[in-house]
Amino acid sequence: MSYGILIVSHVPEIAAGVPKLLKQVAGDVSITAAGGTDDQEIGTSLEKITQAIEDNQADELLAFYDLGSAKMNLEMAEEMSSKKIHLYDTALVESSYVAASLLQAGVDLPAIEKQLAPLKVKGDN
Amino acid sequence: MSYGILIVSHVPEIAAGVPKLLKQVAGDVSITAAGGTDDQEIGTSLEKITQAIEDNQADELLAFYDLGSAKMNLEMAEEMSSKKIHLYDTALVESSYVAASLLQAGVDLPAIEKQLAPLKVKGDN
Amino acid sequence: MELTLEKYLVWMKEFAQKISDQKDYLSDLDSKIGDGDHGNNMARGLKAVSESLAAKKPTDLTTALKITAMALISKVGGAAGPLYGTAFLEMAKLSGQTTDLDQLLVAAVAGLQKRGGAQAGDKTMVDVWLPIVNKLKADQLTDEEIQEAVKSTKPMEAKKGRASYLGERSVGHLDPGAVSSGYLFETMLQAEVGK
Amino acid sequence: MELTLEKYLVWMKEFAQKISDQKDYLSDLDSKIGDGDHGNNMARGLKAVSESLAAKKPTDLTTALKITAMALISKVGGAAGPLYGTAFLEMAKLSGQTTDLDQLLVAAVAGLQKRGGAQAGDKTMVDVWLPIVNKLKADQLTDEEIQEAVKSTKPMEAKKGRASYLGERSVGHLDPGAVSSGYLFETMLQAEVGK
Ligand SMILES: Nc1ncnc2c1ncn2[C@@H]1O[C@H](COP(=O)(O)OP(=O)(O)O)[C@@H](O)[C@H]1O
Ligand SMILES: Nc1ncnc2c1ncn2[C@@H]1O[C@H](COP(=O)(O)OP(=O)(O)O)[C@@H](O)[C@H]1O
Ligand SMILES: [Mg+2]
Ligand SMILES: [Mg+2]
Ligand SMILES: [Mg+2]
Ligand SMILES: [Mg+2]
Repeated sequence: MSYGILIVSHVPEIAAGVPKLLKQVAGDVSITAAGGTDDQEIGTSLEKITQAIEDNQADELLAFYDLGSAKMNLEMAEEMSSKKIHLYDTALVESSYVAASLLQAGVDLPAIEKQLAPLKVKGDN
Repeated sequence: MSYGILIVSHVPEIAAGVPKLLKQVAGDVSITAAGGTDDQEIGTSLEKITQAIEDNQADELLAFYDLGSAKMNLEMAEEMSSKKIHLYDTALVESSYVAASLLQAGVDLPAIEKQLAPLKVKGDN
Repeated sequence: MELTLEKYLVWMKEFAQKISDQKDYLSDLDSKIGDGDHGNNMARGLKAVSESLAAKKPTDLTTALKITAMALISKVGGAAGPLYGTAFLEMAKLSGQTTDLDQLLVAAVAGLQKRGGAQAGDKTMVDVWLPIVNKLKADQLTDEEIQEAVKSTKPMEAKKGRASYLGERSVGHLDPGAVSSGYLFETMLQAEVGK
Repeated sequence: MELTLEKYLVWMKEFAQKISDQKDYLSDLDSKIGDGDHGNNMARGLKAVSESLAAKKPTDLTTALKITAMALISKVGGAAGPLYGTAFLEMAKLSGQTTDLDQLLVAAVAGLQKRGGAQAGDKTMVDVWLPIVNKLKADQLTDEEIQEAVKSTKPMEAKKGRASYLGERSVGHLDPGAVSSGYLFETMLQAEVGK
């Protein structure tokens, strides 16, 4: 079972930038991202998210998002995908960085989730 | 007293993208950002941070960063600047978004800080 | 009260027109307590719905509902996309078994709440959908009831969506998604969908 | 033990050389428990130090220390920049009053700890600086003591910096900033700075 990371942001630049931060510490982890609408405006795109899920080389993904509407689209994409997706309501940049570091170090999912738990900052709105 | 927002990231793209997300909900708030090293590599630059502080039209700044070394450079820049800088150990994207929304709505600093408090995710390492 | 394909297409045409007419107003509302794009989002979405329906010429209600859902999901770009999209998708799914408008809308609102997690009083479109579906079931839906439901969101404090970050500062403004949902049901009455 | 400008320049030259020689090794160490750039960061920083000292030809120690600090702060790009930079800046500040090496290094390590908040045992460069400054004060500093201090970081669990995200996985690796700090003090002995 291989784990990858999925980043979903409202902004194309954020989606492009976060993987760069993560890749530094997790060269062997597959990291894909979706940002902005189909027209590169601020928002999210189900199509882009679906594509980022498919493009990811792992079969089980840890997914991180910025704001609530990204989460809704992520959940729709999840329902349509055969890959298992673990969705976290944690700080986008900080928690995806922690997850990437730990995946690279070969830490297992329960231990990673334990370190992610205190980074929860949303999900109620 | 006017308040602005300062974003410091290790990645140029993140520093470019976060203000776009914030500008959507805070058109009247001055938001500036510094990302990457002087050579546009992953890291932070005291010079870029200092420039972003100066470029900000406000005289008091709420500052957000991604990882610890950005914080150290932010603190150096703060010591060298005449502007008052409030530095938060909160989730970069999510908390700067909340701060921007509230500044735009005219909420005062103590009330903003109350809403930022639960978004603290770092500062101990 | 059966929803026929013919009436449904009239409904969507009128809804798209209304959204297009009110685009700037919806975005203005959204700029007060959100990011100011709800009108643009909805207009983009409904344009896609109209174009997709015109291009694909569905011959049954289920297909028409599914086309609507897909266009909204893929083109709106904001929270309203997955929300309206899920509502229409749930109607599409159920429409194989029944075309009763009440039942379809009950399924729609359940999907909406599942997707967004909003309850009554959270200052979202759910505050229009829930009372309207109830009035419709009681055969008491009027334009006044719709206006009433839309206005009820004004004094509420937002608990979901971008407006929730404003806390008590969200009080005193209409919820933009509630307003666009009001248009959906107004045009439903105009199109005499359930008659 | 007075630090003279002349000896200081020799020291920095040897330190820059050592960092340049060990660049890949330092980055390799950093790739185990960090982002793999410590060697590149330090090499870039020390290159800037050498160039800046060569270009500005400082005629007093304070200026030389300040030039070093500024080059490190602006060119390293990682956590080591503000950390080493602050250390040299504190030395520069104090050097107007005293050029005693012990006292300068005591000020440096205080600055380092203020900047980064690390305590002894947190698996950072502080775990080299603290014991070495103590040994130096006791006039007992040797290459073996330096090696000892560097190696002491191996069994530690990181509490500061990127390595701290790895928790117990950081155990069993040398801290890259401790290793580069070891080079700083080795070359200090080689340059017979305090003699
Ligand atoms: N979790 C939710 N549940 C129900 N409705 C929601 C939720 N989040 C947002 N909404 C609705 O969506 C509307 C905003 O839509 P839109 O502006 O298109 O999305 P965004 O906020 O992503 O820009 C709100 O006015 C509200 O009615
Ligand atoms: N808070 C801190 N206090 C003291 N030293 C630290 C701290 N954070 C990091 N370091 C030191 O910095 C070194 C890493 O430097 P470098 O790789 O240049 O920075 P970065 O981690 O930003 O890439 C670590 O090995 C450690 O010795
Ligand atoms: Mg909006
Ligand atoms: Mg939006
Ligand atoms: Mg590093
Ligand atoms: Mg680095």
